[in-house]
Amino acid sequence: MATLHIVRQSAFSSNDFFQCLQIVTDNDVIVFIDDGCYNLQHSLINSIDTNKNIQLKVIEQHANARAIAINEAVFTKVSMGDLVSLTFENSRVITWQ
Amino acid sequence: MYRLESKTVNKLSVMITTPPYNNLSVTALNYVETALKAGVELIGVFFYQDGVMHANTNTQVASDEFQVLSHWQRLHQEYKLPLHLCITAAEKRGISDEQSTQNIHPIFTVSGLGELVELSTTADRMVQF
Amino acid sequence: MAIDFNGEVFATDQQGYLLDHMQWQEGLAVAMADSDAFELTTAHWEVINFVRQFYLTYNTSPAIRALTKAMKAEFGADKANSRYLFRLFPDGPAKQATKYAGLPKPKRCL
Amino acid sequence: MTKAAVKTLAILNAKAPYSNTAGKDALDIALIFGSFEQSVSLFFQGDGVCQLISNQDGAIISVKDYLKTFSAFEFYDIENVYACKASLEERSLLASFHIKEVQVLSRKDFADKLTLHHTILRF
Repeated sequence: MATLHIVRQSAFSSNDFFQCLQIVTDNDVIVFIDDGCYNLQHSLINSIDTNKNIQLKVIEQHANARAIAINEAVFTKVSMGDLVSLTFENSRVITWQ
Repeated sequence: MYRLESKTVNKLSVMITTPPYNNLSVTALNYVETALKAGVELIGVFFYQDGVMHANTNTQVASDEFQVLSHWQRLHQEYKLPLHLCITAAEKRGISDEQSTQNIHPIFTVSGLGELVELSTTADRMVQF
Repeated sequence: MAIDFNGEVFATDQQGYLLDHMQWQEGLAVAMADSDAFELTTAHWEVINFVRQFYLTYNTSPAIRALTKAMKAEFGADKANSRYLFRLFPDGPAKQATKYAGLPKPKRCL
Repeated sequence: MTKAAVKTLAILNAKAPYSNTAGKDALDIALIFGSFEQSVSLFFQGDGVCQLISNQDGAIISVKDYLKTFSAFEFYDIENVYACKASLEERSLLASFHIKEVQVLSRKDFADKLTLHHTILRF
């Protein structure tokens, strides 16, 4: 089963998200929370191999608070409750902070 | 309200490493509260690194700012949520359980890393914040 | 807190652990044990010296399990078990042997 | 054995050793898991690989050198130590380590090893 990656830092200021993408595996789920939401606009998003079927999600409230537009063709809006659910739907969790 | 569907795999433990004055701690609190409301069995929260500063009774927060500590207190009381404090990390930061200098909020349990072993081996998932 | 020994004063923490492990000498260990009304035998010294060497090599005092594992190679299985070590140091080998070896008080959570 | 009985911990080290205590705080967790006979593996990625490089000396800058403790891993049954090859190459670091257990892994092998673990903490 897949890994849930919780990304909390902006890749414009730290390379946590870069490191996350180094080890992301097929069918993993990435959820952007806190300043991780700024990664929605980062060019690293385009480097993700579409064949890997990585799901990209963002906590809607966290993006809204920062006035970050969510391109729903790429990112799924989720709630904190969804994040709790994803914690158990995936086999393990890595927090990138 | 969101409800957890699977009842087989739902034991959770959480580690918090950010201090109470950091907004990241609000997210952690939110996550924990959401999990509790969804019926997740939260076996404990372990405060490590700067997270231990949550336990300091001398902390003062302006009344117009988010009162993260009173929310932890509420969760502790409503859900009997165990809040474990790594005492070695705490002592390094001026938080003490010695009688003469005691400044640990009573909602916290003085613990060590052995408790972390227990939490991580008992829980189905451990999430770090 | 401090220990007077041979006309010199050695600073310790509240529990009597030496603050500077480099000041340690064998006589100091005896003085520390004396003030605890504790007698050091050859068997105690084996452990004290071993723990001290471990600390000097690895920059940390060994937890009990690591201590017994490390001791096994040098002293054999008879002495490398926690029952033997607790009999020698009833307050706990990690706590007591490190104190007489002049090492810092082990972390509470370990 | 049931599935619940084989939980293993991976610690993902991402910080260089001396400017903060992340590496030391992670090490303390590794040692306690080892002491409790729990399986623990150490992963080094990004600046974390700097914790493995030989010939460092924290004493020069008055930092207690916790890296020396890595040499005691055998007494804590810590056998799995993995370094990310890409992270080493990015930093022009040679695979010259101060402990012998280190396995240098490609990005994919590093990721695959990591996913064998039940709990992952990152420091």
